[in-house]
Amino acid sequence: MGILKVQNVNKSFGGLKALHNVNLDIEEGKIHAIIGPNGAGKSTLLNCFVGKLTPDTGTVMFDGHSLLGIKPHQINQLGVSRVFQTPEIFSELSVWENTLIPCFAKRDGAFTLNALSRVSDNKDMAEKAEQMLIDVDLIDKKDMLASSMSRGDKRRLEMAMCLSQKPKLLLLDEPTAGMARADTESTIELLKSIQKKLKITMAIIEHDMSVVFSLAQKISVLAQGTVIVEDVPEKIKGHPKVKEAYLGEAQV
Amino acid sequence: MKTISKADMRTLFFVAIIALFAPLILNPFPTESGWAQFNAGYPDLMQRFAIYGILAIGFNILFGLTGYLSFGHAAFLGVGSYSAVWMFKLLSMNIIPALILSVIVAGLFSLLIGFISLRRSGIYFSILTLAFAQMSFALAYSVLTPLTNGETGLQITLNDPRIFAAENISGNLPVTSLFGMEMRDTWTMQLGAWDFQFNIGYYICAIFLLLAFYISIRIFRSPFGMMLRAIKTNQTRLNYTGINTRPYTLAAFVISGMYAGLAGGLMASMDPLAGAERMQWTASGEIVLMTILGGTGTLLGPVMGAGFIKYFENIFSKINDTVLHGWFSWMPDGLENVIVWILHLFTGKGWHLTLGIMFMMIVIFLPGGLMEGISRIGKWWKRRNVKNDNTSHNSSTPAQ
Amino acid sequence: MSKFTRRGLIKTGATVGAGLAMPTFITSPLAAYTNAPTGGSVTLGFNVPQSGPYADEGADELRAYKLAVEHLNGGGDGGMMNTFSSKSLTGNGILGKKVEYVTGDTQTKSDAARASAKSMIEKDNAVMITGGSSSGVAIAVQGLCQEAGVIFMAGLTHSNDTTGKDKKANGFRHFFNGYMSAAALAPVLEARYGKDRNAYHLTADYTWGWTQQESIAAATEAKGWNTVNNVLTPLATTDFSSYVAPVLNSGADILVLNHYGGNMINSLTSAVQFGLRDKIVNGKNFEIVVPLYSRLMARGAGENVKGIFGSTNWHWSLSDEGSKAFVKSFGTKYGFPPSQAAHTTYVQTLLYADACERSGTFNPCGVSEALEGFKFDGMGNGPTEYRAEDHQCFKDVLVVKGKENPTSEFDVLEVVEITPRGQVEYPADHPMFAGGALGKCNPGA
Amino acid sequence: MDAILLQILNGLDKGSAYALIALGLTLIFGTLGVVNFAHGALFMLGAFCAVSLQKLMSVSKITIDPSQLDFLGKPLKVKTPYVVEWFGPKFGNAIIDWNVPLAIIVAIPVMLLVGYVMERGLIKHFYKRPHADQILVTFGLAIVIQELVKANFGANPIPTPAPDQFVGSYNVGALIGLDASYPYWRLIYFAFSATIISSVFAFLRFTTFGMVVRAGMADRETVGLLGINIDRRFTIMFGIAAAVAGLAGVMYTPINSPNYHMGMDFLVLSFVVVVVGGMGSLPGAVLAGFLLGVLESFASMNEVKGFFEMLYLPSIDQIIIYLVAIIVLLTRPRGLMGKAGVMEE
Repeated sequence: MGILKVQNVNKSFGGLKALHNVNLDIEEGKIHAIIGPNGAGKSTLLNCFVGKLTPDTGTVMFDGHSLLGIKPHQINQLGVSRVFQTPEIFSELSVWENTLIPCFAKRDGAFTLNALSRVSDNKDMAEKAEQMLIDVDLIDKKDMLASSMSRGDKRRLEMAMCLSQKPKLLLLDEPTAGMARADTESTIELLKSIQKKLKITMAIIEHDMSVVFSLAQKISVLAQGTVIVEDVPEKIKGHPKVKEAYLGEAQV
Repeated sequence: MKTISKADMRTLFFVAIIALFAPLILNPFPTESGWAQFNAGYPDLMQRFAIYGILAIGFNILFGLTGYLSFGHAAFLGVGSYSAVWMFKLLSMNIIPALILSVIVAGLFSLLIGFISLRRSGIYFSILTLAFAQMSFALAYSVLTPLTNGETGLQITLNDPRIFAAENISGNLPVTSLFGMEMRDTWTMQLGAWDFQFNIGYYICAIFLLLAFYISIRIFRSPFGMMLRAIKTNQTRLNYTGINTRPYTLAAFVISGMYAGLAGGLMASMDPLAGAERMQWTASGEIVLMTILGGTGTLLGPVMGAGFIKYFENIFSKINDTVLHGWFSWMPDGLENVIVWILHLFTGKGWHLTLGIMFMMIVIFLPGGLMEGISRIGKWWKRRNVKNDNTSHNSSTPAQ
Repeated sequence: MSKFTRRGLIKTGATVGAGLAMPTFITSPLAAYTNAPTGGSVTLGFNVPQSGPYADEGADELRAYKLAVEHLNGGGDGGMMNTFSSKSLTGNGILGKKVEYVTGDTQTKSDAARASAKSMIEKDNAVMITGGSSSGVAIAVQGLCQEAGVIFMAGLTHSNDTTGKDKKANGFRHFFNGYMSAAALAPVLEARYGKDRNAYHLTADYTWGWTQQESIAAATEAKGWNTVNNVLTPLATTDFSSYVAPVLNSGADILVLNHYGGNMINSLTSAVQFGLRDKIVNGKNFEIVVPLYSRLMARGAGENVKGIFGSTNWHWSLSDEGSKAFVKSFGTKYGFPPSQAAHTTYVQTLLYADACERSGTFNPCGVSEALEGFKFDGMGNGPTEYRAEDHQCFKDVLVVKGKENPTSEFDVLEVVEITPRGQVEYPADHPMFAGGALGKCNPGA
Repeated sequence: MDAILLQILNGLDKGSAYALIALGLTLIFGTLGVVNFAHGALFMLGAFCAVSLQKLMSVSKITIDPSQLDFLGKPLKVKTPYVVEWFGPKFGNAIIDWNVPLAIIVAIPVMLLVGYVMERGLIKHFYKRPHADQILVTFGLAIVIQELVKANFGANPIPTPAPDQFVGSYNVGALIGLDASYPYWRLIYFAFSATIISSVFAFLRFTTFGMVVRAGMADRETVGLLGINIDRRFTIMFGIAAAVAGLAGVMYTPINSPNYHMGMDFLVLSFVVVVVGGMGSLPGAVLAGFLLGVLESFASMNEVKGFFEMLYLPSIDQIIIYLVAIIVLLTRPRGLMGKAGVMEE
């Protein structure tokens, strides 16, 4: 049974059809990659998942709830976390506070006027945050200002922040874009280990095929607004339609 | 259960000691000496230090933590003052009901304004708050005169009902009090050439300042405070972390509005008059300047910024040419006149010039405000001490 | 005033110890009233606008205060002390104590003015506060002085309320008010412009503007004029064009500008720019009236004031002995003639000093008693009386108009008529002044 | 109809001042990213260029005339301006009379220089600092400028009339069959503003310099990477913005006598104008300036005031600008023509 179900989604901007009858079914516990050349409609699709755009027709259901027209924090409350193309972290806070905030958000919900207790009195939160930092190997940097970290570390921190909420679905938007080779590989390893340990469902939007082949259990290929192929990585590799889509781009 | 950390407790204790001994600390010069001009230890100014301190602490909870720059905070101060004076007119001269009402009214008013203004962020938010405050000012000055007494400011009069007060037979205006303790009561302690004034009103203000400071520490260290700081640095991430930022900012806005209301109420309690100018944009701007000057987002900075501006306003504006001549009368006449002529540009009617220059100096050389100055001095002191330790070691080694 | 003296050190020897005085506003253990002077000097507090739009007026007030202090202490040529009908001032300070003073900035804000006055009372032990250039400030500081138990000698304040609904026992006003302006102006306007006139009022939208407008409308209507319209203008207005333009087609043939200071300059400039004065309406020349003139301010309107009627409390061109003596000593010291604000503050200081001398004390109640009902002359306004019921001075009022051919930059106004005191007097319970209570004098301690 | 036409003209006139100041503010903001609280002070400095020139031209030779007496009864010192001495009464007085138009020629280089010095000496160091610091330092500067002017010229307004030739009014209404006379100088002020505004737009649109600046406004880093010295151009832009504010000030002096705090009076209002127009949008600033000017004028009409009084909103003219600002900002999140992401954080 899929946890995120996208059915017959259409979206056009003016005359331009960005998404055309998109159907997706992301299964629980798997890493599902959505790839496609530039302009295939990946970002539009992602924005439909997170409530930024409302499709003209069709539904996006997550765990029995529609994701259409609701606000980011509500989507998160349903169990969806998101990793951005450039890491979105609280750069003026310490690494430690960065990890604490999602823990509190998970416990206290969208708004709690928790103004008189001390952050440091919440031992259970601290434990959780610490565990997360250990998991992503950032525990020795916990007192650093987040903005002073390397890009790779920022990515790990962001990942840790998302994971500490134990999401049912983790959306990753080109998680390795702009990274050096080594960082990319370590990120892939990180994702793999997380998958292994926590069994979290992940949806990865990616431009670069090579990133996802070793990672994803299932790949959907998006081209010109439609899903052209959906299969396991091995089968995608040599698929003529995929070749055509990507080569077409290369020729341009 | 321990509510604040040791370091914070030390800060609080430090502030408490300063507040307790302010009448002594602020009066370093003998009353009859020429330097007495720089003494700030008289009730009115000390009360102002405490009250504007409260105001700036409250403003800092909004601006320092969330980064939302309200340019209309003076409106809440004004509303607080008006409510307090009305309580003095209608109920009694006891300050407790007045303070309660001023906090409540300012809270409700800020809830309304905040609810609307927080739909926008950045400068759009600032201008919305500014617009509301300027509207309040304009109306308070003119149309709402029956409620605010317009230009003159709302005052107590002999004819007020004051239903809970005993009948006034003295023919004099009643004075504000706390269960019989009159706010204006002052014990003057003469100690040698010094006169120290211990004023009840000031100590009431100081107690509220400490309370306000304590609550602000708690808020800074709480998960709520952490969320507010997170809002300042990255709202997108916070939204995708499941936090609805609007109620957080609104709560911060209302809390700081209530602080402003308390400050307004206290101001009226110390001096039962509420003037419309309290709500003007210049007054709002002053609050912003106090906070930035002291150090935005720091605990103690805003209080220092408030003290700094009020000191200049009240002390420098009173240094006139005669005073200057008095100071430099030991110089040869020509030189004395030149010095006085130069200095008189900066004192008396020129006090604004000094203030403007100080603003520029501080922001140019101390980007983090006065607090940065203090921490730099602290670091320098530490380094110096370390060096001294080393040198003493060095000097003692040869002897061994 | 303050000097580096060794007094501080000497005093340390005679330590009073940590004696706690009586709980009072400010104390001296022996005193029966606030800030009773103990040493050989007495301190007065001069609280004038030194920043903001009225700073120049404040500066002129301050000059007059310094001159008054000089004269009281026996310096200079004595100025109006020589022409003053009461002869108790001898140039030996007040009650033998040397007069010292402190100054402060009201910023023309009631809050700041009170803060400044408070610091004078609490820190500098001032026994009297005086000054100010607006009614809001005067009323606010007057209230404070009443509470604190010191005398307030108002500076420039023209609102009826200062000695009307906001009158206080410790406060005294030498300046005239809206009612008196109206009473003095109306007959002159009637004589010049006729009975059958339609007046359009532009009024500053705050208390002073309202009381003046009310007074002028009532006085002119009694002379047969018709008030076509009264438009309230926001205080913050800088460009009055949109208020002046509708006057053109309103059928009015008189424009009354109930504005002061910058508002007055700007509204008058706009009115002249729009050619109102060149208009002929209802077969009559269109005229503009500015009920309250200030020479200092009128200068800012330049040529536009020429020929425009108004009233003023005093003018340096008066030829009575008092005025001449004052203009001479002020002019000699500073090089230009004094303004009406300077005159009022100078006179107020002398009147206060004189009252202290006559009552033999600085106690506000004594001073107040000496001032109440006090009749005097030789201070530039003819025979004058401080009425006991409301502490308002009654004296002649000057009707002036903008001078057509000024000979110097100070020669802006010319006196048209000196309206005698009897014509501007009103009963203390006049409805425009009703609603307040003087209360009792408060000596503080 | 006449009344409405008059109020539209009044509104355009007020709007001219707002638009000119707001235009400069937006230029500085858009190019340098600096919130300039000293912009009102620049407007005021412009006005005082005219005052200074007037003072300069009335520097007088003093002759003593014993036939006249001064207020102290001494022989009167008669002052004859040197300009009159040198050029004869007719031409000399004409020069003095034409002080304000002449001041424009003086004000342009002076204000460009002031802008240049201000940017190089102070503002430059604040590009990377938070907006709060920029506000504090420019506000401090505004106070300093203002106080120096006060120390020199006093606090009272100083009359600086327009040349005699421009006294009187012109029946604008006659052009469209109505009767509405409007003062010459105010018409000139409007025409002048319109010229300045269109010159600034033309300059930005049709010159290479302007193109680079516009590109820099959109994406400073990229333009910097192209090897163009964008900093120098921005300095020049700051000078231009200062000159625009200064010229607005010079031309404004005959309308209202200048005083030292006139800048502060306009400061807050011009920020409201900029924000209502939308941050970073030059046309927005101009549009909002004229819009608010016209609305303000309409609000002061008796009929309009009366109408709002029936709706329990007395004194609508006191609050109209702020009310409109609130309504605009609530219905259009980024003002009339604002760009996304500019000063929204």
